[in-house]
Amino acid sequence: MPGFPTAMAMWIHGARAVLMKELRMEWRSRHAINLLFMFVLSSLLLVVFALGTGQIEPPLQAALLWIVIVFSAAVGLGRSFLAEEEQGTLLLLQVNVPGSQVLAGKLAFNLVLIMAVMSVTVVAFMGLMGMRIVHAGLLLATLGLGSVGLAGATTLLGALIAKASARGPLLPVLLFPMLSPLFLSVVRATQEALTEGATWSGSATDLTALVGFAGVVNTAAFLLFEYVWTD
Amino acid sequence: MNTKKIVGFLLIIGFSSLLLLNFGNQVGGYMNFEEAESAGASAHVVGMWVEPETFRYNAADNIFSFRMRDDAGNVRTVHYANPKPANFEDAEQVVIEGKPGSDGVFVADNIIVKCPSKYNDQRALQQTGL
Amino acid sequence: MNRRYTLIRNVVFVWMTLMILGAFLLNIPRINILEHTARNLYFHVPMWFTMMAAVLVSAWYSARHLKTGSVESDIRALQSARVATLFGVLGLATGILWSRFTWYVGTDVWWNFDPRQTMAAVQLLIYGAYFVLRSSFDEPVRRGRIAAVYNLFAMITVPFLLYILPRQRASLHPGADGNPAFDEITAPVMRLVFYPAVLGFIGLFWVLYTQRVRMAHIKNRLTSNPEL
Amino acid sequence: MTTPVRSFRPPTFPILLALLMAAITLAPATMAQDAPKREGIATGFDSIWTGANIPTQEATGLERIMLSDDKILVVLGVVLIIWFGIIGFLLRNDRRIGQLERELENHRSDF
Repeated sequence: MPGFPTAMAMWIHGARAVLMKELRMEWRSRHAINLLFMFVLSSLLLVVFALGTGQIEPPLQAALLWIVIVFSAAVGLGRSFLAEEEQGTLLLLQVNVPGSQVLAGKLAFNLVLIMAVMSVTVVAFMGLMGMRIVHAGLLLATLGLGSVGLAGATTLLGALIAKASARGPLLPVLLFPMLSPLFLSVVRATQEALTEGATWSGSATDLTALVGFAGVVNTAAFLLFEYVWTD
Repeated sequence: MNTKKIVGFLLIIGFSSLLLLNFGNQVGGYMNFEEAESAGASAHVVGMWVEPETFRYNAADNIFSFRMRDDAGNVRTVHYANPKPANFEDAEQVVIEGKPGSDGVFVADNIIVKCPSKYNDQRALQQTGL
Repeated sequence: MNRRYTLIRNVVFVWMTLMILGAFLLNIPRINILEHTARNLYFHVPMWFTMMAAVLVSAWYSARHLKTGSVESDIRALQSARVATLFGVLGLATGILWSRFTWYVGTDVWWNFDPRQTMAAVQLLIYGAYFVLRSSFDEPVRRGRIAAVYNLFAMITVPFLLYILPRQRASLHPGADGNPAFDEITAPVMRLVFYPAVLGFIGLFWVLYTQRVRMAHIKNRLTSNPEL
Repeated sequence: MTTPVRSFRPPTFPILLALLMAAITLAPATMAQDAPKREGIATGFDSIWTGANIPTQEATGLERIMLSDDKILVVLGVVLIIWFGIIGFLLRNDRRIGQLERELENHRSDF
């Protein structure tokens, strides 16, 4: 029986192996990242067409920003477990790596993807819609906490739908009701970060709510994942 | 119940209780008159009509007007292009949706009368002898 | 037929009848704006209490199902969720009608995204997703397990809505900011009917739910598939 | 063994719903004429303001009906919604039981 530090190191090693494997696969095909980029760009284009180039108020900008992010997460992020199922590599993974390490690896990978999507979206919003960042630190904190919550929810739900026999657009249906609390806080904090006179204390409540949401969702994901994994 | 589950439940309870922290944020959707004026956009303003300066209705122009004080104490005249809403004088609070107009008048598109959601009433209680 | 079930069912029916009689015949204090609609307290509010009870029952049996894997627990979780949806829809519909002719008189507003309305709508969406998820599995064992995981996962986020939404919009419901809480405002005579009404509706939930569970059992016996 | 031929069964619930909708849409025409404002016990606490010179917004259509008689019709509406909800649920249960009975029939014929 290894001691706690050794067990911890082994756990991290396993999780990192899964993450590296995901990154390598992604690097070879660049499937998910291309999909996400195209999705973000085309939805942005639609938004710009629909609203014209006139000045858009920060509340609307914040809402649109997060709608684009959440929709692209729902479209592009459910794939990683699905791919295992389709390629028949699931059993191999099940035998070699314990469930929690698999979840940690996949979660980290999804986090990387979401952050990539976020940076693209924010830059595109600044360029195309004249979004002006007043409080960069607040915006970064909001995006970071939001992405952790988003990644936890999408990863577990992605694992759920990978088991379904009729998938269709199942992920958005499952994801959106769950994400509504996250969405409310995150849009409000972003709104604050985009308006004149933004302060940390103005969004303190929203940020703690986001920490709480991210923590609860990820804890629950780790608790529940073993039931999905050992099926 | 193994240790992992217990730790998980404690974490979930801990993170959930973060919600009870409130750093004095007000309800977001509402503004006071000054904020609405600086934003210049359509806004929700909560307040109370000012008692002595009673409301009046101009039937010719179909404009109902009253003086209203918001939470921050600003008083403005509000115009509403409809007859007096029902229940208006019973309101504990009024929520108006609209835009700041010219010369300090606030033009309301919609008035929601926030009434005492009471199932009890001192006056009525005495009358029914309860 | 189970004795206990029959007994409770009959008690619930008599109880509800008495409750409805009391709801309409007892004199209550009249208040501006509410007038007779104050009586809706006996019908609209218990819908939410009942839905909450049903949601808790559903979550409880989902957890049981994950622990033991028994078909019985899965059936109970699903049927409880179905009845919870029924009461949720009824609560929303009655609330829309009530608010339209009290708070929103003269404004043509039927739906105003009051925080409680939004909460209820999200809860119904979660159950909608739960049923959709169930329908996309062929194999009963896998279906039960995955659906239970989703049920619990989604349930955990609901308290967040409860706390975050009131910060986004003010509510006209009693107990919300600035409004008097239920305790201070309800006349004693109304409590006389209100508490029995809550009990009665929860009893009604139990009757409907038990009926569905029994049917699902029969279905499972006949086709080895409890899905009704 | 032949399975019993199902006779045509009208979809009960949709028909009930349609009848209800029809009743609701037709009701204003018939009820609006004879809904005089009764001097009820509650008049003293009524929502109609007696302070006079400012006209209250004229209640129209549905509101005229629902606000009459101290809004008791709103309570009626709420109770009816719950009642019809439960009826709908029971009717669906009935249909399920019918299906189960047919399945049971099929099982019997297998032996």
